[in-house]
Parts: sequence; C-alpha cells; structure tokens
Amino acid sequence: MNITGKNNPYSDIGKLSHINRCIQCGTCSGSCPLSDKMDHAPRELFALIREGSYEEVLASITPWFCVSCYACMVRCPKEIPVTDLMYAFKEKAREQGTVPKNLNMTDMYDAFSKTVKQFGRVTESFLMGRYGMRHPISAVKNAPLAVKMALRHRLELKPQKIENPDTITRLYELTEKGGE
Amino acid sequence: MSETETQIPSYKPRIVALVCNWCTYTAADLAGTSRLSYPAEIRMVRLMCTGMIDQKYILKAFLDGADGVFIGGCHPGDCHYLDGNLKAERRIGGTRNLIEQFGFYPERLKLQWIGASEGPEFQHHMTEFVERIVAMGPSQVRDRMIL
Amino acid sequence: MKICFYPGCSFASSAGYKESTEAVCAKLGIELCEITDWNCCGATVSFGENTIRALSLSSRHFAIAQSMGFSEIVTGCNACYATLRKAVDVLQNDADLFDRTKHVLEQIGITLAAVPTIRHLFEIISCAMPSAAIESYKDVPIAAYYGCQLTRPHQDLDRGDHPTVLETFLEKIGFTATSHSAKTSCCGASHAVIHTNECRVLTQRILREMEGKGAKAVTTICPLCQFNLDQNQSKGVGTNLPVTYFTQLAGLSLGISPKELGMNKFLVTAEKVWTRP
Amino acid sequence: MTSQNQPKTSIPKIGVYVCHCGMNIAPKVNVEEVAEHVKALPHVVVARDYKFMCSNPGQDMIVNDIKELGLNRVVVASCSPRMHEKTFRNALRKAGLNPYYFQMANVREQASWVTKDSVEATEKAKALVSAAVTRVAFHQPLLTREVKVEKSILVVGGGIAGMQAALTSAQAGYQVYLVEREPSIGGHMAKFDKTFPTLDCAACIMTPKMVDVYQHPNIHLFTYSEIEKVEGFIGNFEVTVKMKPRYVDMTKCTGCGLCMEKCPTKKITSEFNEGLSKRTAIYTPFPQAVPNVPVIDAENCLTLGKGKKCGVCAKFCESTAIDFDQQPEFKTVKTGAVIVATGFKAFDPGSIGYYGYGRYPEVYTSLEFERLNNATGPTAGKLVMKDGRTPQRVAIVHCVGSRDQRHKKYCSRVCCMYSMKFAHLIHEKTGAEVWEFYIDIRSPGKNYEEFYNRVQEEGVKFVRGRVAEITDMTDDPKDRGRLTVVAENSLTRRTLRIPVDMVILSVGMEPSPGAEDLGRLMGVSRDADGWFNELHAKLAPVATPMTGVFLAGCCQGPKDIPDTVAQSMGAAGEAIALLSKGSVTTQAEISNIDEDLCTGCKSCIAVCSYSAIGFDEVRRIAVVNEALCMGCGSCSAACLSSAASVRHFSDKQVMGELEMLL
Ligand SMILES: Cc1cc2nc3c(=O)[nH]c(=O)nc-3n(C[C@H](O)[C@H](O)[C@H](O)COP(=O)(O)OP(=O)(O)OC[C@H]3O[C@@H](n4cnc5c(N)ncnc54)[C@H](O)[C@@H]3O)c2cc1C
Ligand SMILES: Cc1cc2nc3c(=O)[nH]c(=O)nc-3n(C[C@H](O)[C@H](O)[C@H](O)COP(=O)(O)OP(=O)(O)OC[C@H]3O[C@@H](n4cnc5c(N)ncnc54)[C@H](O)[C@@H]3O)c2cc1C
Ligand code: SF4
Ligand code: SF4
Ligand code: SF4
Ligand code: SF4
Ligand code: SF4
Ligand code: SF4
Ligand code: SF4
Ligand code: SF4
Repeated sequence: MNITGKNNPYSDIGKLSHINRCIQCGTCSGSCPLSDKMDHAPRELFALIREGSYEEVLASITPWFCVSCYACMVRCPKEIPVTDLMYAFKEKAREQGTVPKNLNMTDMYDAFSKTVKQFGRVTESFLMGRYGMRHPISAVKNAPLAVKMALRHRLELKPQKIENPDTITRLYELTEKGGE
Repeated sequence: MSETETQIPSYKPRIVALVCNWCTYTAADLAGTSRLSYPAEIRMVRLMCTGMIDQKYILKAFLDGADGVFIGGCHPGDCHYLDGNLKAERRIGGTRNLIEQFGFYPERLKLQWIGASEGPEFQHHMTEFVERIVAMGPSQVRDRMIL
Repeated sequence: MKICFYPGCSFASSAGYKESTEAVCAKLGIELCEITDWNCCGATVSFGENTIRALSLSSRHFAIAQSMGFSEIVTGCNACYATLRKAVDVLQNDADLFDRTKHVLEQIGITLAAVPTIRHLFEIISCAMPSAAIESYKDVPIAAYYGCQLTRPHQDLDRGDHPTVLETFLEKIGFTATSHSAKTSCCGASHAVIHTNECRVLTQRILREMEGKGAKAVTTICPLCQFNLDQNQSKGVGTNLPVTYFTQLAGLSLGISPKELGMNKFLVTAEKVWTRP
Repeated sequence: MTSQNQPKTSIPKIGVYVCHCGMNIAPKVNVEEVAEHVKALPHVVVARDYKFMCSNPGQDMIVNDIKELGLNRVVVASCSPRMHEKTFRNALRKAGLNPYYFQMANVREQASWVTKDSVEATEKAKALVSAAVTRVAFHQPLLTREVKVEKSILVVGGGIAGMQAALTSAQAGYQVYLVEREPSIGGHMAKFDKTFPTLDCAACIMTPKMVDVYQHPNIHLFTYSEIEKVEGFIGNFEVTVKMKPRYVDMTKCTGCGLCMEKCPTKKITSEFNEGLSKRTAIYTPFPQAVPNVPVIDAENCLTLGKGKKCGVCAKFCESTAIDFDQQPEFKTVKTGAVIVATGFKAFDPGSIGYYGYGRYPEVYTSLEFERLNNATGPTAGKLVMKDGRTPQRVAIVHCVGSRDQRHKKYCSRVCCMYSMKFAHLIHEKTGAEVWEFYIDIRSPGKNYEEFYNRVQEEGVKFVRGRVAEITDMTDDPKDRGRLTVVAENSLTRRTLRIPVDMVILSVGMEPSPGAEDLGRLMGVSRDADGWFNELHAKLAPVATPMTGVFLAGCCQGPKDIPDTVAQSMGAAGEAIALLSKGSVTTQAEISNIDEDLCTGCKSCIAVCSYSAIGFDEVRRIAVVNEALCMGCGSCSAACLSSAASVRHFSDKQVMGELEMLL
C-alpha cells in the first residue's frame, strides 16, 4: 500500500507522507528519553507504516509514551516531524478505537480530558483523584507527596473552573467528530 | 465564475513557454528524464537566453491566441551570459504594461527562474501556471479585437 | 508595560511562581492582564486526541486576547508555550483547519479573526530586568534548566542544545551560572506521576549532572519542570538542590523577601540560596 | 557582408523523421500518426518513423533521403537537442548539406516522458513537430570559423587534482600555469598520513609529486595567488593572476628557516594543523611546503600588522629576502584552456549543537584527527588526548553534516572509508576499543568492501545508528570526565549510552569557499549544493557549459583520491585534445547587424555584456566583433529597428515556431 495512495484508508493521518523520506537512522529513537519503555522505537513505527502495518502502529503504546520533548524532531536528518506524527497516531487510534488497553497513560489522558471538559481547567489534585479511582495503588504511593504538598499550601483541593464551564463542555461536544 | 465552468467543461488552454537553453530547458529535460509529468498544454520554445526575448514575441503569442505565456530562465547570478536574465526581467516588466494596454490580463504572462537542477520545480511551476490559466478561462481579447 | 498573560492551570498552585511573578512584575512596572476567563490549553493531551478540539481550546484565548486589544500572549509554562505555539503554527499554515476552528468557536459565540504571537514570560522579564542588580549572589552557583519545550522545536529563542539565554540572565541579575550539560534534557514531567520509576532515571541524570558540575541550586522557567525536579529529590535521587523559579531569583536580586516570593513552598528547602554566611 | 548572409536560394524540401526511441517515445506517442500529420504541411517531402533515429541505420536513412529525394531541410522528432543535435547535424554534413538546415523536436523529454495521457502526448508531439517544420523552412546555412588557439593551460587549485592535471598537461608539452591561493601547493592530501584502502603513506606519494610540479620546466607556479579577472574565450583566454604579497622575495630566499625560528610572534593558530598547534607570524604551512619559501602573515606580524618595530626576521635573514614593502602583483597570462580544481572544505560541525564540537575538548573533526595521527603533526603522530593520556575507547561518528536536510543533503562519499581507516589506525596504534556509529556503510570501490571486512575482523564495534547526542553527562559516577555517546542501535533496538574518551566526527565535504566568485569569473554555473556543474553527468563529466573550461577533483562533487586523480587526467586529456589541433571552431549562432536597418541608436552596445559591439563612426552603425560575441541575443531584443539578430534565432524563425505551437 502506497503511503500517499488514494486507496489507503489511513492516508488522512497528519503529515504521513513525510515518512517516505525516513532512512531508518535511529536518531529519533536515540534522542527519545522514553524509547526503552516503548514497545516499538519511534523509528520502527515508520518502518511498520512503510510495510503497511498500520494496525500495529495504531495499537502501539509508543505514541502514548511520547512526552513531546521534540528532541527527535529537531535532530531528524530528514526533517520528519516525528512528534507531530506521534500526535497524529494517537488521534487516529482514538478515532478508530484502537487505543491500547490497560495503559496508565491513556487513563491519565482520559482523566485529564474529562476534567477539562467538565471544568474548563485542570487541578492537579482533582486530576490525581480521578486517575486514582482507577489506580488505587498509584494513589496510595503518591499520598505522602500529596501530604507534603498540602503542608506547603500547594495542594488545591477545590477544582478550579472557568466562569461558565458549559462553554468548554459544548466545545468538546462540537469537536467530537473533528468539527463537523 | 460558475457560468464559465459550465460553459466550457473541457477547456484546454493554449500556452507557450519561452525558455533559455541553459537552465529552464535543461530543467525541462531533467523533468523528462525523471518522468515528472505536467499538463500537455505547455508548448516550449528553446532560446539561448531569456535576454533574447523580444517584446514582439510575447505580443505575437497573445495575438495568435495564447492564453498564457511562460518565460523561464536562470536564477539571478547563474545566467550563462552573465545577466541576460536580468535584462529580460526588466523588459518583461514593460511588456506587462504593454499587453495590458492591448486588453490582456498581465497575470497571463509569467516570468520564473528555474535552475538547471530544478526538475521538480519545473514540473511544479508548469502545473501551477496551467492551473492559473485554466482558472482564468480562455483569453477572449483576441476574438473581440478587430484585426 | 501591559502584557496579556495566560497563567495556565499549574501556575497558581506552583511553589511560588505566582507570588514571585506578581511581585517582580509589580516592581518592574509590568502589568499582568490575565486573559479573561481563560481555559486549559489542552497541554500535550489534546493534540493527540482531536486536532480541531486542541486548536479550539487554544484559539478561544486568541480571540479573547484580541478582544482585550492584545496581539501577543505571554505564558510562563513551557507546556502551554509549546501548545499555544503549535496551535498558532497550524492555524497559520492550514487555511482549512483555520476555517474549521473558526466555525467551532462561532458556535460558542466567539469570533476568531487572527492569531497572536506567543511569548514566554522569561523573554519579558529578562528584557525588563535592570542590569545593575540590587543584591549580588555571586557565591551561589545556579544551574539553569530550560526543559524541553522552550527552545524546541522552534529553536528561535536560542539553539535547541546548549542554549545560553538563561545563563546570561543569571549573570545579569547577580548570580553565578553553572556550566552543565543537562539544560534541555527531558525530565519526563508530563509522565512523572504515572511512570515514576521510568522518569526518575531522567531526573536523576539531570540533577546529578547539575550537582556534579558544582551547582548549589537550580532555576527553572516552568511549573512542571519545577515540580518534577523538586518532588523527585524526596524520592531518593540523592541530590539536594533547591529548585527555584527564575522569577524568584529575579525577585531576590530586586531585594524582595524570600517569603514574599513564595520560596517557603519547596520540598527541598532553599534557605542556602539567600542565606549569607 | 559575410558569406553567412547568403539569401536562401532553394525552395524548401523538408524531410521529417519521427523516432520511437525504442519504447521511450513510441508507445506513448503515436509516431505513425505524427508522421502522417506532418506530411500535410507545406514543403514536407517525406515523413517517416523509425525505431532508433540516432543509430547508424537511422542516420543513413537521412543521408540517403537527402541524396535521393533532394531534401534540403531536415527535422528529427526524438529526444532533447542537448543529447543528439550534434549527431544529426553531422549526418547532414555527411550528406553534403549545411548542418544548420536542421531542427529537432523534443518529443521524448517534452511529450512521451512527461504526459500521462497518450492522446494528449500525441497531440503535443504533432504541435512540436509542426513548429519545427515551420521553423526549419526559414533556416539559413551558417558557417563556423577556425580560430587559432593558445597552446597553454591554466590550472586553478593546487591540491592533488590540480597538481595531477598540471603534470599530465605539462608532460604532453603544454605550457601550464598553476594558481594556488595558499602559500604551498598540496591541498588536503598533504595533511594526511595514510590513505585508504591501501594505507599507503600520503607523504610518500605527495612529496615527490609536489617537487615534480615545482621543477617541471613547463609548469609556472603561482602560489599565494588568486584569479583576478578572466577575459576572452575558448582557445584565447586572458587571465589576470593576483599574487598576494609574501613579504619574502622568492628569488632570494634559500628556505633556511632561520626567520621562523627567531620570529617572536609564536602563538598563532596553525591552519594546516587544524588549530591543534601554533605557528609564527612568518611561516610555511608545513615543513615539506612547496615552494619552501615562508610568507609573513601581515595581520599578526608585529611590524606589518601591529605597527611595532620588530624586523627580527629581516635581521636574521642572511639572504636579505625579507621585503616589508612588497605589494600585490598582477600578471596576465594567455591560455587556451582552464582546468578548475579548487577542491572542497570540510564541514564545520559547530552548527550541530548536540554533538558538542567546540564544547567538549575530546570531540575532534576528522581533519583534526588526520593531523593528530600524522607523524609531522602536533603530537608527532601519537594518538593522545589533550591531557596526554592514551584513549581507552574511541567513538567514530559517521555522516556528520552529510545526508542531513538541515545541512548537506548529499552523501559525502569518502567519510565511510576514511572512518574505517581511522578505526584501523586507532586500533593499531593504541589498542583502544573503537566504536563506529553509521547509518549505512558505503564502500563501493575496488578493494573497499574488503577493507571494511578487514576492519570488522580487527574487532571494531560497528553500530548501525546515527548518533543522537554526545554529552559529558554520565550515569555512572566513575565515568565522570568522559564523554557519553548516545545512539540507538537500530539492529537491536536498544538505546546505547557508551562512555568514551575521544570522539571523532566524520564530517562531510562542502564546496571550497570562494567557489561562487570563481564560478562567476569563469562563467561556470554551480548546482544547488554549490558544486561546479559538469556539462553532462554521464557523457561529459569533466567539461563545463563554458567551452574550454574543465573540472577536476572535488570542486565538481565529493570524491576520493583515486577518482580525483582519474578525473584530473581526464580533464588534462580533454584540454589537450582541444588545443592539440592548434585551432578551434567558433560557434555560428552569433549576432548579425543588418547595416541597412541599423539606425545607429547604440542600444545594442549598451546591453552587450561582452563588449562585443563596436560603433563605426564613419557609417554611424553598430558592428559586431564576431570573436567576442557569445550569441546571447540581448542586442537583438534591445534593437527597436530589428537590425540586430542572432543567427539561427531570427524573428522569422522564432515567430514561425511560435505560430505553429498555438
Ligand atoms: C578527513 C579526510 C580524510 C580523507 N582520507 C582519504 C583517503 O584516505 N583516501 C582517499 O582516497 N581520499 C581521502 N579523502 C578525500 C581526499 O581528501 C580528496 O579526494 C582530495 O583531497 C581531493 O583533492 P582536490 O585537489 O580535489 O581538493 P583539495 O585537496 O581540497 O585541493 C584544492 C586546492 O585548491 C586550492 N584552492 C581552492 N580555491 C581556490 C581558488 N579560488 N584559487 C586558487 N586556489 C584555490 C586549495 O587551497 C587547495 O590547495 C579524505 C578526505 C577527508 C576530509
Ligand atoms: C543491470 C545494470 C544496470 C546499470 N545501470 C546503470 C545506470 O543506470 N547508470 C550508470 O551510470 N551505470 C549503470 N550500470 C553500469 C554501466 O553498465 C557501466 O558503468 C558501463 O556499462 C561500463 O562501460 P564499459 O565500456 O567499461 O564496459 P562494457 O559496457 O562492458 O563494454 C565493454 C565492451 O568491450 C567488449 N569486449 C570485452 N572484451 C573484449 C575483448 N577481449 N576484445 C574486444 N572487445 C571486448 C565487450 O563486448 C563490450 O562491448 C549498470 C550496470 C548493470 C549491470
Ligand atoms: S531520525 Fe528521522 S530519518 Fe532517522 S529514523 Fe527517525 S524519522 Fe527516520
Ligand atoms: S518528542 Fe516524543 S518521540 Fe520524540 S523524542 Fe520526545 S518523547 Fe520521544
Ligand atoms: S626568508 Fe631568509 S631567513 Fe627566512 S627562510 Fe628565507 S632565506 Fe631563510
Ligand atoms: S617582523 Fe613580523 S614576521 Fe618578522 S620576526 Fe617580527 S613579527 Fe615575525
Ligand atoms: S560516505 Fe558514509 S559517512 Fe560519509 S556521508 Fe556517505 S554514508 Fe555518511
Ligand atoms: S554491491 Fe551494488 S547493490 Fe550491493 S551495496 Fe554495493 S553498490 Fe549496492
Ligand atoms: S540597437 Fe539596432 S539600430 Fe541601434 S545601433 Fe544597435 S543594431 Fe543599430
Ligand atoms: S549576441 Fe550577446 S554577446 Fe553577441 S553582440 Fe549581442 S549582446 Fe553581445
């Protein structure tokens, strides 16, 4: 399947055609702070795309581990927008429902998103609480830190919100399907 | 606009390209050897230098029914004859006014530097120019003109 | 000078970032005009979820800022800075996405006309700081930590690796800058709470490098970086470096008291930064 | 006026030949239909299609038709005239017809190869061929002239390329002028110790060659000199050389070296040693320099640059060779051909922040390493770190600045091989563990892959992955002070953080500074990367579009020494072939001013960049100097009276072609 081909159902992944240029040099993976935690190195995702193994890429945990440090992107000798592609993979995986299951990071993303949708802003404590409901162990592990933070008046317990959170909720709903 | 579109569904513009031998013609050859396709409406005349393009060639092309005239030469500094391209640039500025006086849209005349190594750029500019001329529709001045 | 300020969600609860920014700006005559009823920019999450939504979340501010009469938005958080700039970039280069974003905003009663310039608070303050500092702290070597997203991906404020603007700033306000190699190494901030162990390796490498090169304290320009470097030291990294904000050091240099600058809120206490022997 | 102005006598009888070019034109363009179409045009006597027009049977077909059908004009519809115009003109000549009674229609590069739809391609081909037919009817017979040529060759650049070109030309009996801008000839190769793949000693090849160049009776050497001005044309160039002041009289200096020993200004960075050592203000770049005459670096000299009273060198020089009053000298030489051999410059890795060059002392460029490794270098060839220790582990980083869209997008072609040369030398000299980080190993050359295998067997650790970062940040406290090389091993998919003592950056090549100006002086264009353009990538790799100017060595693109030497000999051969006959044929397509139409307005004189038009004060008309005219046509476009026009590009010819295209 040609990356930019008309009959490629995945060709709407943002900036996908750039992958044609990749020479598999590994600068991106070598620059990536969390590459070792990923199931595929960023470089491998591009090789998989060229093979046509889109399903594997869109089910990979790699994009979810990307912290957007942009180290890969500014070093790639072929100027491939690696970080932007990570975003695009996540968006596509979400759209087609292949977000990896049982991944802390995706739960965190969900918790974050729900909080913004509800209040318009995020509050760390509240976000952690929301995430903690699904990850009690993590919540317990982080409890001492929370106490220390509270002692230094750094723990906001009341969720911050904007004047009219409904606007943001509406914005979320409006964009549910890409703004149509 | 939509009127024009429905009127002439398969409008094929008539376009000539006057190009210099050393840069743009070479780029066209490179586009050829690299099999970079572009619209067939482009008809090219090979000259030694854009500097030899006489105003009357351009005017003649328009009066003979050209919908667009493309002129391609070397980038400034790369002219095989030192600065023929710059002379052409100055002259073509004047030609724009001239053809406008005849009633042609000056946008139908384009000057572009395309270096010998720029096969893909050649393809790009040809495609873009044809698209531009197609969007403008056929040149109707000649028909209206009493010759 | 009036600036249009976007604080972002982590600003208020951070260890004195808010206090020090307000105190320093007051002293420098900078008026912080907070974007009316700002919302979360979506950080690194929203772009991976839905491009239009991410653009809309950011653009809401662009429209509000414009209605307040500003063409520039200033933020003090690297993540917000990167996210807002990304939105600006996309909107400027993709007319289709611009129109679709505009359409979404229209439906919540907001008109998006133009995109602003995004600047980091650091740019504003470092320009405004007087070069003759009131107090001198030459005996306190500070390691400047830029984090990833100030110089990357744009690399227009300074080079992506081994930038120097923060060091120049430190020297200007009377501190000594420690030369080190971890300035833009990623600390994994946005994953730190969840992947504590994985990210600890990163923070540890950074903090040990700073301490190894002789730093007595760190300065940061982002609440996420500050939090991550600060909290990890309570988890056995083995270093003891107070992690300050650049605004707090600016404040000290302008003679503002540590308390007023919120410097009592760190997990690693920072007395050694201002205590004179 | 001249015989070229003959009125056309005969009625045109045109033959048209449409080429299939095997499968290149025919399946896309319906060649029979095209031939059929043009048969209907005025004056066309015959129109045929044939599989390969440029083949011998194809050419014979034209010759026969000319003889048997009495054709007096020919059109071939095939490939680009840049490819085969000469071929077919020769066929006409063979048949006794003036070669300018010919026109080519390019239906391959402009129709079959670039048009998707076959019907459209055929239509376009018809238009192009019809235009050519119309044009050729207006063609006139043109004559070329023989011009005597100067039997001498000027070579610019004295690296291995320039030296070899000079020697080959001189051996053939030609007078050679070799211009080198540095104080000594030698170029980059003079900096090397060993060369791949044979590992023979560079100095052992270089030093005798440099001496040969110096002593050859036919070679006149201009060192510390640059090209100031180029005038004239093929066979008859006049080149002005600027000799920069050396402040040492070449005729008096004996090369004793006493001045250098005594000069008090001793702390100047040595360019030759890549900044790894210091030199004096009066210096020769290296001990084996040719000529072995020092120069004074005026900027740093106490007397010349700093306005102080020193003069120590002059005091000690027994030959009274020091001359503080020397001025630049200009010398004009006449030459028939020019060979450009200005070489390359090594890429400066300072712009790649994440490699820390200039920040970490133990990060070297490959050229620095060449000096470090050289017996005549700053450490007398001992491979040691700046603190004098022997490295235990060394990393070599490939593709620095090359294959990188942010810097140089091309592969520099020699760095894989020299990197492996380094690996071998380090291993041999120090026993250190060597790690090579590469993207692809490029070793296409005779005995090159074998060299790779040899280095592999020596235990060098090859890691397939481009280095992501070089840092002094360490994970293990006992590695403090060392460097860490970070890269993904793309074959094991692991991120490596390797502590090393020394890093060598295998930097790529870029065009030599000043190439742009030189190109402008010579009229030679450069490609997008700045390398000089050869006339044809395959068929004329040493000639340039500027007739009489040839290319040798790295100035045309990255290459190693064997390729450089081969190309240099090729360039010398071409120059010799050009000049050996004693005369060259000038082009026929030059300007012609019709005396009857010229009003004497002088517009043409003002626009001619070659000062090729003079003014006849008596007749009050403009007159073209045919030896100087290049045929650019600026005059014809400027002439409002239609008096000036370039032969073969007359208004009738161009407008006739235009008319048929629309
Ligand atoms: C680190 C390194 C190691 C290498 N090792 C090997 C090896 O082991 N084996 C191998 O085969 N190849 C090797 N090469 C490649 C080799 O260096 C080149 O192939 C060779 O030097 C090219 O010779 P050249 O004469 O074209 O260019 P250069 O050596 O660059 O010579 C050009 C000369 O022209 C002069 N010049 C430039 N501009 C002007 C001007 N405007 N006017 C007058 N003079 C001018 C310069 O001063 C210079 O003397 C290596 C290259 C590098 C970078
Ligand atoms: C599949 C393939 C594709 C290629 N594609 C390209 C390409 O796209 N671009 C490119 O630059 N290069 C290409 N090459 C390389 C190119 O073919 C060679 O560089 C080129 O053909 C070499 O020319 P030559 O004259 O040295 O050898 P040859 O083409 O082999 O010519 C040698 C001639 O000598 C004759 N001969 C041999 N022995 C004797 C004898 N004892 N007496 C008399 N005559 C003899 C042979 O019959 C033959 O005619 C390709 C090579 C291959 C194999
Ligand atoms: S750095 Fe760029 S070229 Fe190299 S593997 Fe990654 S994406 Fe591909
Ligand atoms: S931007 Fe993401 S993928 Fe790229 S190096 Fe950083 S974490 Fe890895
Ligand atoms: S200038 Fe004089 S002292 Fe110097 S090397 Fe020449 S002869 Fe010797
Ligand atoms: S005059 Fe200049 S070159 Fe001569 S010895 Fe003094 S400093 Fe050196
Ligand atoms: S020769 Fe090797 S090291 Fe040099 S640019 Fe090419 S691939 Fe890279
Ligand atoms: S042998 Fe041919 S195909 Fe194989 S690496 Fe060499 S050039 Fe490439
Ligand atoms: S421009 Fe024409 S008319 Fe004027 S002097 Fe030149 S040839 Fe004669
Ligand atoms: S053709 Fe060009 S070079 Fe010749 S006389 Fe005219 S302007 Fe001068």
